[in-house]
Amino acid sequence: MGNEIEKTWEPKILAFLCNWCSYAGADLAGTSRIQYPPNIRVIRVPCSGRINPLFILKALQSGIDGVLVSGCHPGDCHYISGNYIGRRKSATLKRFLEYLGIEGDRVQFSWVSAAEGGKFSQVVGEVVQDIKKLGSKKRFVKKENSRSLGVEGQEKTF
Amino acid sequence: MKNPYLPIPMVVRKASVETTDRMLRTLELSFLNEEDAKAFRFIPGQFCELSILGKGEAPFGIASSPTENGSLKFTINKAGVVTTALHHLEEGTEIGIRGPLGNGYPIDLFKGKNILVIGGGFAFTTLRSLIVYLSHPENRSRVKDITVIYGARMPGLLLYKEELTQWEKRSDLKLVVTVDWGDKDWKGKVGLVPNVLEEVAPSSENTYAVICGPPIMIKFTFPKLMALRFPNERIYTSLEKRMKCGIGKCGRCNIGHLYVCKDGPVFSYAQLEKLPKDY
Amino acid sequence: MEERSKAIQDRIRDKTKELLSKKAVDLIIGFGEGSLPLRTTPIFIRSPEDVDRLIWNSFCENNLATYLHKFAQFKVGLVVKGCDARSTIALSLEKRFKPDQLFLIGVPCQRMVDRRKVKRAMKGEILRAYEQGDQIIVEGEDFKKALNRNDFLYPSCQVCPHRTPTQANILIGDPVDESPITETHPEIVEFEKKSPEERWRFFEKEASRCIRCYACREVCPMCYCNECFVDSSNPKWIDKGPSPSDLEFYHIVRAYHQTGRCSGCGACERACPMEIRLTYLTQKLNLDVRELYNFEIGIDADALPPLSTFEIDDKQEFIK
Amino acid sequence: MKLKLDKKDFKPFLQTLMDEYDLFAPVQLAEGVSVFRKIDHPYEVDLSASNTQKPAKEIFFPQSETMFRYEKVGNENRMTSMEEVKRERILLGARPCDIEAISIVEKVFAGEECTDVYFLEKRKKTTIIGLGCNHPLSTCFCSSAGGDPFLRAGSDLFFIDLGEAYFVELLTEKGMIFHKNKFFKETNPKDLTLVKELEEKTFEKVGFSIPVDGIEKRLNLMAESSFWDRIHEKCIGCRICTYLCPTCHCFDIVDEGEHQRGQRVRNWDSCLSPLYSLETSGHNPRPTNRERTRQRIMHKFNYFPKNFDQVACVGCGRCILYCPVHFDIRQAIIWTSSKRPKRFGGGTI
Repeated sequence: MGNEIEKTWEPKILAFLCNWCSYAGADLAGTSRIQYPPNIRVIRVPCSGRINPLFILKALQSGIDGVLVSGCHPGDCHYISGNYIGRRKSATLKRFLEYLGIEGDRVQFSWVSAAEGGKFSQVVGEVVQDIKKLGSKKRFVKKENSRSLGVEGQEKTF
Repeated sequence: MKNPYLPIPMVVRKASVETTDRMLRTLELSFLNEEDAKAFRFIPGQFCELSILGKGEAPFGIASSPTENGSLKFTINKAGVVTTALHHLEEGTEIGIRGPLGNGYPIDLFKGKNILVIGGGFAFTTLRSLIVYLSHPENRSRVKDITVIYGARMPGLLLYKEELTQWEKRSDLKLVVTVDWGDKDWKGKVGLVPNVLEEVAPSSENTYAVICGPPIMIKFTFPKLMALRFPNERIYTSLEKRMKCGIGKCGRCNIGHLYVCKDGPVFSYAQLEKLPKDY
Repeated sequence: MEERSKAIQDRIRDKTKELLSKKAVDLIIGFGEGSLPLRTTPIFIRSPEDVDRLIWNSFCENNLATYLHKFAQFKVGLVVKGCDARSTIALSLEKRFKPDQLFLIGVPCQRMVDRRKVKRAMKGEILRAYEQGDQIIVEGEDFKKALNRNDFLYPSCQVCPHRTPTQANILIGDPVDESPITETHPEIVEFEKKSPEERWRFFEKEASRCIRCYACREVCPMCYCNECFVDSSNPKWIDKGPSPSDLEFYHIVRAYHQTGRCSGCGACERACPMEIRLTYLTQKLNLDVRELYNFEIGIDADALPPLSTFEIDDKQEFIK
Repeated sequence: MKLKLDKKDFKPFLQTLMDEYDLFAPVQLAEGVSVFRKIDHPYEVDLSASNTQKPAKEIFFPQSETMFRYEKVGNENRMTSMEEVKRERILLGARPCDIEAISIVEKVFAGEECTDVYFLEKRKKTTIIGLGCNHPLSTCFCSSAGGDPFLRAGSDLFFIDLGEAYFVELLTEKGMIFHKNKFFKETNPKDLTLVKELEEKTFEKVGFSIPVDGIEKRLNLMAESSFWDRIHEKCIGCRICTYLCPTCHCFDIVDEGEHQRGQRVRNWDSCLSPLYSLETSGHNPRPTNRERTRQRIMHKFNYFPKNFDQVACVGCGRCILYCPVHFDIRQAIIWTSSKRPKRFGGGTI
């Protein structure tokens, strides 16, 4: 039974793609008919530096199994340095999640340029593989009507 | 025990935009259940909590008069989460309502008196209720002269324009409408409410004043009323405060030992004088 | 130890008297006598006659830099320990006050005593406590005991690397030896050895006690957002009930928002009425930015906080 | 009716309660951090804390409580109210101050026209077993606030710890139900003497040092006093004192969930939070800490007595113990009574 669920389970992955490079890269993958796993849901953002770690955490809390943030290669940022700033946020957040005990690999980062349709598909493939290895996310997920732990046993009693 | 926190169902019969900036919308609601309609008895000046499930609740003064049977009107300014949701409601949608809440205007005190109504901007809602109520044939004889001074920033921001035109035609009601800035089509008065009040100079003798508007208008109108020798006990206003429960439990509308939701929202200046200025 | 404290206390009072008499500042924020043993309380001195209310001892646990937000309109004299001084630098980097608005009375810190640890060590209620040399004498209804103060230090004080204020208009007392009691953060080292599962269990258990009083946020000098993400209604990031996941969300974001900004004063943990462990999170973030970006807050008054800047060759081996 | 319960029988006794009732009692969440919780096993109960961190009001007025669930079916909203308490409850080990506070909160929630069904349903279905306070803390000032460490009022049964046994009083009809409990034994005159001695000794310890009497009148004259300009200074605006206060009862109502399905919830709220009174327009009637601190103190000692003839403070001392900046409400009370409050201008509180 458990195995069957494991087999049929597909991770849900949220991808924040920068408007100028990675989103165009994903577009190119599409127009070039390069296949990649259908597990990702894309949100287009102006720049990978725009990503507030709060977005990533909110996604993880809402039951997303993994988050991918993708931006321009170093030096190629449309806003000159957004991706460098994003890089520091990503590095610290990833380490922090690992430290807390939420697998750091749930949050992944990549540089994908507008010309790299192939790389985009490859990155998505890798991310999906990584997340599949980790299995569905159980820690930190908000369950519907889960209003208990803070006041242990509240739901059943109060 | 009746649960006072459970909203009763109503349905949006009509939704109309009031002002040119489209920030004010009037919802006309009717009860889904006959018994709820029967049980709902209110007086002008009372308010209700309108509730959109998933967004929350917010208090609104009832803009319709008890004499307008069958439906309730609320005019809503788009400001926060709940009001935005209320602005997006379509006709025919079900919403929840709790009320009537609060004390309402002291209608009984008004018997045999002249009534001066001063309103500014979108605070005119419960005043409309009051005017419609008092000018209804059944009640008109209960009070003597009714004078209404109503101002808005611009002609486009006046509420209930059709009714204003009708009231203007009435002989038993004196209506003065004013705007801060006129436009090319505006034929009426231009001027701030306090100044217009000074100009109209209604007698304070045997008169109750009811004033509702933005704080800045109240601040400047109040001295003019004093100059006209209105005593504090005969000036009434309706306060606005952040509210949640509406029944004097949750605590946030507390001013001194009173609760705006339960002991108000209508207070006389004589009452307010004794309270801390937490409003 | 208490002779040193006494000398510091006298000099704080003298300096305060001088500053207030000269009208160099509008008020001095310092520590005053608490009404309970093992406690002091922030006080606000405006007149030279009142300076005798200022005290200094091993229980000056608050980070007074928090009050800079409240007194943004005034010229403030602030009694600061090493950590508080670093918070003021962090705040000045974020342009929270004008440079000439602040007069720092720096005190090299002797490391503060954890009142809860002391309380836990005693069976009955402590009614009186004072310092004697390196000992804390605690007295109750039917006991009197001498405790070695170094056994009862706050966790954040044990690992404090900069007890002497790095920046102060005047330093009161001689600089202290800067070597931390323990070189690395022992708690973090231990914690990192645990499995992810265990680490998460620990965090989950701690966060579950949260009552959302937000004291950890309010005492923190660096938590000054006009609207905290927990309070925002549009977008609504978080529900306000005690769902375990929401409590965890709050604590993760609160801690992470301190990355490269936290002075490690430990005020958050001291404030928590439910005794939730919090510094093991912020200290880890501090270690991370030190390791990754060679940055420590409050040392260099011109260095930008690490998340507001970058180097071209920052580590990026984790990026695909 | 006066009885006795040997401590060795305490856990089996709890089991007999749990067979019939849902039992709520203090438990330790971490060393030195205790709160009231529903008990699943008798060994969880820990009565050692003089004062639990969170007060017993939580049993009747939880920090977060679902008022009703809703679901949208077609165009219709279906709402299920959640007030019903299915099984009778026992609250064990609440101190007299907490129990008095419950009656204070009840005054608000009972009301004349609108009753708070959520609170009252829980109150109605709960039997309260009070526990005498043998070791009041130095921060306790219950006697000054009109209570005492062994106040029976509000309890249905009352326990007093006599070392080897609990002295038990059955005080109300609800309490008398238990007179046949197999673990209760007869008392002897020696126990009565012990109890009397203990009470006298403890009364003396708590004393009447805090001038709560007459504070309502004193504050009448202080609404705009410079007192408030100083007293608030150290307050950082966290909510500890209000959340941990057994009489504070403010709450916020919010919706959780989606348009289609979710719940309306009420959460504790605090007058010390700027958001509490902030209006959508941006106007805040209590814009600074000064007004908010004044509201907290005035509400407890002036507004509340005006409405209910009783101060909304029971002297439990929690706000003093847990305040991160050591704001001492006792000093505030003392200051209202001194003619020229010492160090008033500097603001020491």
